[in-house]
Amino acid sequence: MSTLLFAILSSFLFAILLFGIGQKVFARISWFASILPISLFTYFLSFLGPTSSGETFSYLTKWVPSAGVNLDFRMDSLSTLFTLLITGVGSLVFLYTMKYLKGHKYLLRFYIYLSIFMGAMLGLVTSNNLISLFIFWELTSISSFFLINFKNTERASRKSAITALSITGFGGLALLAFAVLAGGLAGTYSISEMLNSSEALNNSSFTPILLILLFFAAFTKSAQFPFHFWLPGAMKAPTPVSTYLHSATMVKAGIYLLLRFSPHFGDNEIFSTVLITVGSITMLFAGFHTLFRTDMKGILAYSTIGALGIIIFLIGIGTNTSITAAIVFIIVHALYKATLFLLTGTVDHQTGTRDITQLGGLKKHLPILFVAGLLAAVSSAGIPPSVGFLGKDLIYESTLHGNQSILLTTIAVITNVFMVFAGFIVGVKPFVGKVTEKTIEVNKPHWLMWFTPLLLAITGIVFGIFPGIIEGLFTNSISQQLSGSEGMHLKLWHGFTLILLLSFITISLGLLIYFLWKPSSKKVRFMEGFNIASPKHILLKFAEYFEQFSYFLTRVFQNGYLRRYVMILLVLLTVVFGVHVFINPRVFLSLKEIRGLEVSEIIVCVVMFVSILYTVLTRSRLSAIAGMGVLGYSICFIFMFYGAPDLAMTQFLIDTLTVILFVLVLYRLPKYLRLSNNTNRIRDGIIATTFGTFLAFTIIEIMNETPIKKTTEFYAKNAYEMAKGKNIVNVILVDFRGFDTMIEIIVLSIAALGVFALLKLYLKKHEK
Amino acid sequence: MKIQFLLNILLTIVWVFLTGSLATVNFLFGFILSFLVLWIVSRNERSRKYFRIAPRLIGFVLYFFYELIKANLQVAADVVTPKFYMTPGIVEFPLDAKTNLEITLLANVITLTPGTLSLDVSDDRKVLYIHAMYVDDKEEFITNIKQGFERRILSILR
Amino acid sequence: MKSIILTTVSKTLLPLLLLFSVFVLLRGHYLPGGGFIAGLIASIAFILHSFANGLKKTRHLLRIHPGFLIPVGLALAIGSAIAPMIFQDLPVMTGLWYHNEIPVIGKIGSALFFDSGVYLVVIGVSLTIIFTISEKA
Amino acid sequence: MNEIIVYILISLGTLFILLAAVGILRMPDLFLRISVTTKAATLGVGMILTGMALHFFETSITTRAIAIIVFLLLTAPIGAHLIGRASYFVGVPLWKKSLMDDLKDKYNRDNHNLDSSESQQKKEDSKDQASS
Amino acid sequence: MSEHLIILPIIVQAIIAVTLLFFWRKPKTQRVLSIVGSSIAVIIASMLFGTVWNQGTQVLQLGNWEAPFGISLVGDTLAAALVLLTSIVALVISIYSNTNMVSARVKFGYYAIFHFLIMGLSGAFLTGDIFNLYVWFEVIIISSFVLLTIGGRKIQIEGAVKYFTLNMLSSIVFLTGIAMLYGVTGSLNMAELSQIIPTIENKGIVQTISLVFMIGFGVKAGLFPLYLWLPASYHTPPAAVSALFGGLLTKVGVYALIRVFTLIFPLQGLNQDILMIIAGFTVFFGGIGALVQKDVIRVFSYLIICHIGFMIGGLSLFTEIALVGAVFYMFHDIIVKATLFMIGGVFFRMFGNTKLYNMGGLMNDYPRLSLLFAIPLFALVGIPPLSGFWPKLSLFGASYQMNSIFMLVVFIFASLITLIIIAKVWNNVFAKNARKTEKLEKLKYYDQFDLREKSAMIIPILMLVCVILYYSIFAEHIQLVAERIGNELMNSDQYVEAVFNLKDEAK
Amino acid sequence: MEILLAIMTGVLYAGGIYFILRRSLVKLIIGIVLLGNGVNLLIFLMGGLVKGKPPIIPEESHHLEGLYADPVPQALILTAIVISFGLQSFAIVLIKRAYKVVKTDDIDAMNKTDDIE
Amino acid sequence: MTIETYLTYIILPILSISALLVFIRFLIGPTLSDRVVALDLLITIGISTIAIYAMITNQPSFLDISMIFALIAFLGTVAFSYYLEKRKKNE
Ligand code: NA
Ligand code: NA
Repeated sequence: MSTLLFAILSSFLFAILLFGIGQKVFARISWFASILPISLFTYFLSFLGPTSSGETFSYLTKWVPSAGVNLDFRMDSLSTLFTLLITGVGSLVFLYTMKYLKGHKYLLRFYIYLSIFMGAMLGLVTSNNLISLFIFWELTSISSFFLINFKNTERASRKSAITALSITGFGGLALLAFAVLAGGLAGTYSISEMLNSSEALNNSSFTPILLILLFFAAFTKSAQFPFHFWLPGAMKAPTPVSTYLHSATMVKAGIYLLLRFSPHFGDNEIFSTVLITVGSITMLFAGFHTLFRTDMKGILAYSTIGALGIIIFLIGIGTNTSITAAIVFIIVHALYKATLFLLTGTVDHQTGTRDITQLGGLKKHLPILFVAGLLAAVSSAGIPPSVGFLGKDLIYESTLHGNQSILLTTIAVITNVFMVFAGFIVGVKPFVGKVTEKTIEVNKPHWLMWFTPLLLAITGIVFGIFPGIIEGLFTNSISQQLSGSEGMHLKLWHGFTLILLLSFITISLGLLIYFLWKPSSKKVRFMEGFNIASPKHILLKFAEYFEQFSYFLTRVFQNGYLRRYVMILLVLLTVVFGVHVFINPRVFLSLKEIRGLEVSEIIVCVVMFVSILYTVLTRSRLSAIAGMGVLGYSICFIFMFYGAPDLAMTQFLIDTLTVILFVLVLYRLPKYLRLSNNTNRIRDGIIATTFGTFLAFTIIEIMNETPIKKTTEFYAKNAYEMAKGKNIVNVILVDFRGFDTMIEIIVLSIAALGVFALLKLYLKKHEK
Repeated sequence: MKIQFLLNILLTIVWVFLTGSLATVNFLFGFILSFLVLWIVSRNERSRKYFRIAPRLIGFVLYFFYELIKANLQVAADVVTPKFYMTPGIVEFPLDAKTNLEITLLANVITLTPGTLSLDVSDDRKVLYIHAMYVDDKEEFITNIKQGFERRILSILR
Repeated sequence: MKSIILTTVSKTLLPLLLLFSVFVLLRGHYLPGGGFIAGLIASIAFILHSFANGLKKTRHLLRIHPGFLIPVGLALAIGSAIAPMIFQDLPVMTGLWYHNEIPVIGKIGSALFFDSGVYLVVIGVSLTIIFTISEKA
Repeated sequence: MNEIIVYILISLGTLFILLAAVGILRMPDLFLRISVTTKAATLGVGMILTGMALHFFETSITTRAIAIIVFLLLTAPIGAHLIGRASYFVGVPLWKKSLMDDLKDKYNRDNHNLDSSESQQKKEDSKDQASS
Repeated sequence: MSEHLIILPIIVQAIIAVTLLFFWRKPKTQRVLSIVGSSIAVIIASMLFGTVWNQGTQVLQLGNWEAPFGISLVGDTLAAALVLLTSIVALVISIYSNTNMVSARVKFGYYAIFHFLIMGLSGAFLTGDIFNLYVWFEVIIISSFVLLTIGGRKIQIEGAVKYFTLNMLSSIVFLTGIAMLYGVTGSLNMAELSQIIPTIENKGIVQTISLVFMIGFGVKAGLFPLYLWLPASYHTPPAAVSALFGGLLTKVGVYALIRVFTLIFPLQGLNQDILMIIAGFTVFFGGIGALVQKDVIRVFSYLIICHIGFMIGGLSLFTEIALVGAVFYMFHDIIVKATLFMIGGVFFRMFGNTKLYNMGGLMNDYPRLSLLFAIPLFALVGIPPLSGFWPKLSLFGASYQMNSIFMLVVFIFASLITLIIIAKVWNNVFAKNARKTEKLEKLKYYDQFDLREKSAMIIPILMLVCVILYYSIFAEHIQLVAERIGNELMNSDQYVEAVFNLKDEAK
Repeated sequence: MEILLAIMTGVLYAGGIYFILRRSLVKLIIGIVLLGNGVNLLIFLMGGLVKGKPPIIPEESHHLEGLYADPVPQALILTAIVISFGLQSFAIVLIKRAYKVVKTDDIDAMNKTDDIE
Repeated sequence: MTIETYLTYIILPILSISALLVFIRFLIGPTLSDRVVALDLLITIGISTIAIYAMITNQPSFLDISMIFALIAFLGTVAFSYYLEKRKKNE
């Protein structure tokens, strides 16, 4: 089964190959690109037979086994359905693009993105490892970022791309969190094995979080309310992209995920309630919005959102019927929506506009395309004998046989009315009616540009007429797989039932709206008046405010004033020592012994103290340096009193050198500036004093500890015999801890080099 | 002269080794002993300079200490008594000393004695400016130094 | 600074201080002192000389750029640190000692070479820093 | 005998140092302070060190004591001279009761030259010649 | 022989640096020597890593004094791996410096100090002595300080003042901590400390000292609210230096935190909570800071902070798997950040500045380079399967393991904001058309470079991108290393045994 | 005396901190010098105070016995002093260069690096 | 009274008080030169203190500190003088 791995990875390899070919060569052989999806389609067709009879194929390669991540692919009926949709629609899109973007400067780049995207989608729908599923999921987000961003020099494209990426990216992270949590709960990342642990998944304290994460992932990807708005924005992409992304693939990833996990969570109350609710809101919301768009793509986008809502809603209902309905509807939607998108592309390509108010009478110039449009509209409206009719039937079937059937059915009917409208307004409206300015003269498109939509549209009708194909190949086996029993039997004619009535009402109402309601830019503007309350607006505003807040907060901290930065550090330290002093009464308790004080010591301390004070208070820099000198010398004496002659010497020498250094540098500077005001001085004084006090207490406390100094004793005993020296400090410096000294002289050397460079190196302009 | 001195030192070391005692006194004793020996054995006029100067050097040192203590006491009296009796000022001291060594030695000796401080030498090296605590009589002050330190220093160094 | 007095004395002090610094270096293993202190004393000797006679003369006296002492000193210190590794397969910094004592200095060992390296580096560093600052003043 | 000398030397030395300390505090101007202190202290330290050398009575200590005294004798006057000179030139005032200031107007702030009376005379002469 | 191997990474760098000092005024020789030396260092570091991997923790007692009397060098897997990464980054930057570092800077000791800095980093990773660690830190500070100011432009000086002050303070805090630790335990050897600390009766003082260390290292690691020096200075030096800083410097702070808070003060209770909250804030402030920056290099600087939060978050969760994630993330971040700052240098040569609004058009003008640059950018985001993704698995897993929704949210926030920021950078630098700005007269632009100069800029990036790809595709290797490290860190007995047992084995 | 010195250490730290919080670069560096001294004193105290007994093995002896000052902190301080000397001298020189290129020693005027432009 | 007690209880306090007096001069200045002179004298007193201390503790090795003091102390004075001169020149 390694061919499976190869098939999935081939898209990526193909992308690399394309990159290697280069733009110039590729422009001449752009047909070459279509080989990939077509052959993949053929390959995945071969799974159709076995999987429809319930067989599954697995292929596992260890990748990062210690993290539980494997390239674990599994072909079952659900996967087969999606792979065929991806590669099937993919093939047509690849072919279509060849002409649609003919002569485009970055055609090659487009095909590379498409290939990667296709590969990612294939990986996503075939992964049996949750992590590798996530990996492909993210790759679809990224490659769609590039696809939406294809017209990268246009500001709107970039904005849409970043919006889409942000939202799907967020969903992706939710998916990752979901994956890790689910993996943790189930003890495996294998989706099929996880089925055995659905108990653990459903009854853990993590379950709500787990579901929320899953929802975030699915809803963002599948453009559910309130995350839907990235999808209309993504219409900035060239038409084939929209087709591919929206009709067949990426948005269906969320659906796929939910379908995949419906066996795991199918019985969960939260799962179904949330899906039904969100699906309903999305359906209604999106359906309603199709009325207020004039851009064909905009209408299609909202109708797509609505359709996705329907599918989610169906999954939420979770009955055998509804699952069947969902699967059928996925197919239905893929077929007609792809047709309509491609059609829109062709219309746009030939007339230069997609504005529905400026289009009309195109059937004269584009008769075959009109046929395709009509068929798609029929399917979208659910008029028999299209496959759409089957889908709509099943939807009502699902809503009627369950809880709250009236409410759900009403919602379904209303939504479907809008679907009817949307299908006709895009598929039919441009071709009928009066010829407009834009449609007086229209060139014939390349045959591929009408053939591909037509092919899809016809397929829709064929499936409608022979529902057994869908049933036999997909719904039965998928139902079996997801809900454990065979799906509904599909047929066009059920007799005169309530469902037929509902269908009739739906179609009539839809057509009524189509004939009565004329989309216009005025209406669009009217609707835009409500944008303030739209999730998009709210979220973008939120992003804007968040950025402003970020700016503000960043500036508050990063304000450029070094003193503040230092103060933060100091306050933290003061708190640490302060808390210690107040919590540990030990500090005040024991003082083992108070040794006799000698006058000389007291005076050294007094001198030290006063010289610090003097250094602090003096206004002249030089006096401060002199004060530091005195301070240094008094420390010298402390070192001497307590048996550290080496230290005293070094301290003295260094002190003298430092004074010299300061003096050499300072005589160039103005004498003294008093920069801070008194308030600051007092505040800083308080901080400094507080810190000093707490520190002193802590030090006294530590001085009461009596550690065992193994090392010191060793040195005292062995310095002469083992290291041949009597001045133990020096022996430590050159032997016991000589390594420190070696590094220390390196530090000195670096400092000297630095001083040298700092003062001598003046770069010329071009060297900066 | 230098050779004589080195010889003196060498002999001292030999003496110390011979006696085997590293005590300071022994060094001193060895030095004086070898000095005397050298003085006796020297017949050459040029080399005898060493023996002429050496006592002067000692004399100078003694004089210096005498001055040092005297001046210190004088200053001490002024410091500890409540009223100041001093009459300070900066005096221009015409130099007879010419070489760097001469001037430096003179200036340092003057600085080291209390109450006087060599401030600077003029660029033409003709004058040493001295800050002094007691200059009631400028001429006398100058003469004192000329007769005291400067003469002695020059007699040793020339 | 233009002072005959300082100039003259500095000429005496320079050799005196240098001698003293070597003394402090050699006895460091037994009594207070050692390479670092010695190096500081030596560099102070030159600094004093430069104060009195001007940087030019001190540079002339030194002949080499003091910065050159840094790599030399480092090489000496690092060399004596890794000598045990190279020659005797002992860890770096292991003390190697020559058996017989030498008068004045005492026992000769890698520690002494190490300390001498420190000495040279400290001279090089202090002088480089001070000279650079004075030059650009 | 030795012991008594040690006591005397050290006590005297300490007294001289105390004297210097009182002096530096009491004297009315900088130059007088320098005048008083540098030497008193040097003398004091010298005495204490001699006393110490006698106390230990060891070669190594004696040599060190001598070295310290020599170092002090070499360096102390230099410091005094340098700071006194620099202070005069930056305009540290003399005590108001000072009798004379022969150094006045002989220091050229621009070229750092210090004239003697003679050379100044010469300069003035040449100026006169030039003007006449 | 194998015991000497631990010190060779240090010694080799020292020897290179000193040798370079002898070729003071010969920039060309220095450049060649530096590259050759760095290559040798990579070989040695690989050997060290191999030895540690095969034979376990290596210990060298300097001066042949048995622990704790001398200074011990301890090469456990973490240290060895970091030394290896450091040497790789050093080699790459050494090549990169060929074009990036003008000869004037080279003549003033750039390469020597560069190698001293690398030595300092290696030393800090390898030492087993807390005071010695301080000394290494000082090497790092002073050499980075010199590298930061070399050239002495106004902005460099301003940045250096902040860099210097905070880092100097952190050293003082660190040293204060060491002093107090010595006052309580009488020891400096980290292995010995880890044994003495539990026996100290006065738990309060131990707690306080540990917080002092946390603050001291927190500055170096760039933790909230102590990171402020970092964005103020990292953008000021030439790109090669920024790359070195961005890739390695803050990681030493992280390393120190990891080492100290696994070995000496194993995280628990209050410290753990504090660190967790700090990690959260670090991520947040780094993220929002990066979001609002208008200069690519500053964006990267802030992202350093944001991602430090990742590692510290991992540490604060303090389980084996969390440490695995933290360590893997650190390995990833070292390489990626270094690459990004080098790319920043290329940007500068292409546009004459690195302001987001002045750049653009890279994707259309340099498609191949864009692809090359995209890899580290997206690796940074953690787009799977690129390197940044793998540690997240462990970190997410650890949050689950510790029931820490807080950390989970933090990690998600960090990832998301990074994603948005990088997408923004992509749009501004790569996607949009370049704004026409006046060309700087004196600057030599990328297009004016000859092939050699161009390759000196691009090949290093390519090399690191290969490393990133290696991390991504062969994540299993890194994961195994990280797991071994996680295990070693959580069971510090191994470390202690290695330090004290060496002598016995020899006998 | 221990208490007195502990307090002195506190005072040194406090003085250093006060200086670091000033606006002048020179004062900042004085502050760091003071803090350096404070740390050294702290390390010294942490070794325990022993009066007048330097850790030098007497001439005739081969070991150090009885009470003696702890040599380890002394060695640490020596290293620390030297290191801070290196850093401080570089910092002092930085004042000079800063004054030359930024034309002031007011740190508040050095905040261009943090601007978001 | 042994010499040690004499030194400890009589000499050392006097020296300390002297140091204190000098320090007062250091504080009140008024000019930088006054402070420098005071600093110089402080070190000189330090040298004697060390000598006395060496006698008290019987640790002649302390004398080495004195030696360095004696040699180096005036360098500070030299530096300050240098400063005063140069500074005047620059203004
Ligand atoms: Na030493
Ligand atoms: Na050794």
